[in-house]
Amino acid sequence: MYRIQIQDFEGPLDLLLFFIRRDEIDVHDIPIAHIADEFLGYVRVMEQIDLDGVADFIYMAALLISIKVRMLLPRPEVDDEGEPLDPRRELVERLLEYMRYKEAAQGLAAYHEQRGDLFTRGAASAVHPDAAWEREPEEILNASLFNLIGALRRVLTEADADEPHHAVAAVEYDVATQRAFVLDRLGREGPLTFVALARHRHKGFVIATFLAVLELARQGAVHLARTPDASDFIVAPAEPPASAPGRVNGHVNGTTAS
Amino acid sequence: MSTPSDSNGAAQAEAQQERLEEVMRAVEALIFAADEPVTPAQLGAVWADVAGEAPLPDAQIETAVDRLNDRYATDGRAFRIHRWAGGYRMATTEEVAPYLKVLFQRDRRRRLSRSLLETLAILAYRQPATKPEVDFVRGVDSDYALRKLCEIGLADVVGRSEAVGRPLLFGTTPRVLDAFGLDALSDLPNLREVEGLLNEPAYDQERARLLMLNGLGDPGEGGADAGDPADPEDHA
Amino acid sequence: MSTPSDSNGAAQAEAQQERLEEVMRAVEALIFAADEPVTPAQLGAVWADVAGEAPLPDAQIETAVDRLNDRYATDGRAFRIHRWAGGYRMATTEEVAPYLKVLFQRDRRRRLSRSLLETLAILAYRQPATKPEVDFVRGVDSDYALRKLCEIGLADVVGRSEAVGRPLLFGTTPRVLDAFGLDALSDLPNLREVEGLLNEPAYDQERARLLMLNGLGDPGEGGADAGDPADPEDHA
Repeated sequence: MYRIQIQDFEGPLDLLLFFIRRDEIDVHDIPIAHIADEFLGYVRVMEQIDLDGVADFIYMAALLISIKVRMLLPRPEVDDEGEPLDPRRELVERLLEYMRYKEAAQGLAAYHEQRGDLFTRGAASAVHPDAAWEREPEEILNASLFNLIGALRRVLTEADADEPHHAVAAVEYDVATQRAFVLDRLGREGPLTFVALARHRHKGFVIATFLAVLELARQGAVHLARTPDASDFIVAPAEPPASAPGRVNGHVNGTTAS
Repeated sequence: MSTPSDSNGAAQAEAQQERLEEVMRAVEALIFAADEPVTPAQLGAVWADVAGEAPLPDAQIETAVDRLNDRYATDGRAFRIHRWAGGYRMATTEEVAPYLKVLFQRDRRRRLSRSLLETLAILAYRQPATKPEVDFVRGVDSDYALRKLCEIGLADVVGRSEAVGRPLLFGTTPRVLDAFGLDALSDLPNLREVEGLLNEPAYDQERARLLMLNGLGDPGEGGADAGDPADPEDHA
Repeated sequence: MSTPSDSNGAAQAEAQQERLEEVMRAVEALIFAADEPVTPAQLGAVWADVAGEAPLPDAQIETAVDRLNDRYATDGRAFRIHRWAGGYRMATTEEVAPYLKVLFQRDRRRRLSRSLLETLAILAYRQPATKPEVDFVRGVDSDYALRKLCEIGLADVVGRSEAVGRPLLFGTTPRVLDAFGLDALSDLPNLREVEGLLNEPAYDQERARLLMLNGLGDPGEGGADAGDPADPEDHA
């Protein structure tokens, strides 16, 4: 199966850095309008599924918008000495500072990894307090959270187009029911893409299904993998039935996971 | 026949060698039995107490440890003595890690999440630091991360800032050194200068890697977006 | 010139020797790192898992352990592998026992038991406090803990309460600040901060309030509290 391991985003600064690197943007000349729009797109999806930490992203979105507005001012702002002020400057400094610590964190991770291979006496007793140490959910997810959000966004956008808002019926969907639904379909059909699972469904259905998939992935009941074109992700049962060896049922534009 | 002075010198050398052997035995036993790094001061004081001599100087302890490690290497021992957290600690070599991981089922042990590592990095380089400072650098609320770090003993409250509201100051604990295999925090590389980071080949590599993931942002039109980062509005 | 069968035999013997060395390394590492006796079955199973072979027979493990002990003796190592409780365990030799006794005696006082820490925490936040008050907050008799804290020099009698029977008042000594690396008692986290740091369901708010009657609840006024000798009953 095509799998790729990419890191989650730690917060709004991390997401901004991602955009900057992906688009080969000069940090000192960030196209704020463009970045702000893309950033907002993510925040809207995050709000809908009520992800933890969304407040930090909303704050950053507001900051981006205010910078965007300030850059549109007919007369540029000036500092005490009359020099023109770049409204982006403070944000850029924060981004650069964050980059330094992000790198330092990677360095620490390397030390930790190395040290983890060296066992001291009585190391066995450390097995129990281990519960206090973090279990990384990312280890289970082979796709990043933003990967998933990207897919969710796509389905939701489609759902919106299909279903005008005034027609939204008050049907409640809950995660437990959707868990059963996901497991049932995977059991019968084998690996499926998320879009195939949730296409043309009610928004509430899509979100509940998405959360159910996240939960199942965290528990190790399903594996997630990116599709090659990154526009969707594949949900596979942890132990795929022999009848569906690695075949993905769904509309993946002809791509098969192998 | 050896002259008296010859045999005298030989006897002296022998006595010295014997003493070094005894120091090595004591140092080895103490480091072996302790469940945390043992400082040179502790080792020297214990020696003084038992031998009824002055405390061993650090240099002699270092010599003994070096000799022990040489012997371990020659004799194929599965452990070495490391200098961690300002003291000495015995640990198995990397080569035998696979066996230990199986016995202790700790392949996935002690992974620290990125949020914990980031927070710890900020504390390690800037300590003492308040929660608002950490929050600002990370751009996210670090309440959980700080709490977790304190809980697992890698961070601690170290005082109060003089700033408005007198927020608590956090710092790293000596346990960090042991957990990361460092003798002192000053062994950490300096924070890199920003220009260095931007010109880093690894940065370009990551950029290339990220480019492959292009389109992630907006599946519908991502490709086009990414290729055209310039936006006329921004330059208005 | 060696005949083919000769060199064959030599190669075989060499391979066997190499295998034994690897078994020794694995066995040594596992026994070293475990904190309880490791059974031959465990050792054999780990080997099987890593080497992808059948589990090691007990006899081979015994051979490996015997060889290791022989080498330890020849090389002057300060420990041996013993067969205890149906498993193998590493322990220091009798010759080095005097060093270890001294180390552990010196070391013992450095760790505070849970009951001492609890009592110390109550004193730190609520001082001066009488023994009945400490007993009440902890829910157990704190006679031993208070005495011990005074003995170690972390607590001291600071006066007598005006209450019936004029019980002794206990407080912490400056050594506490030293031991916890704080500048002043007001640097201790206050109620709200403790709540934030702990954030666990087991956290008993009522108990916490009892503890912090002195008004440490507000960081803004924290400075005045710690040194405030006022009777806690005033605020009750």
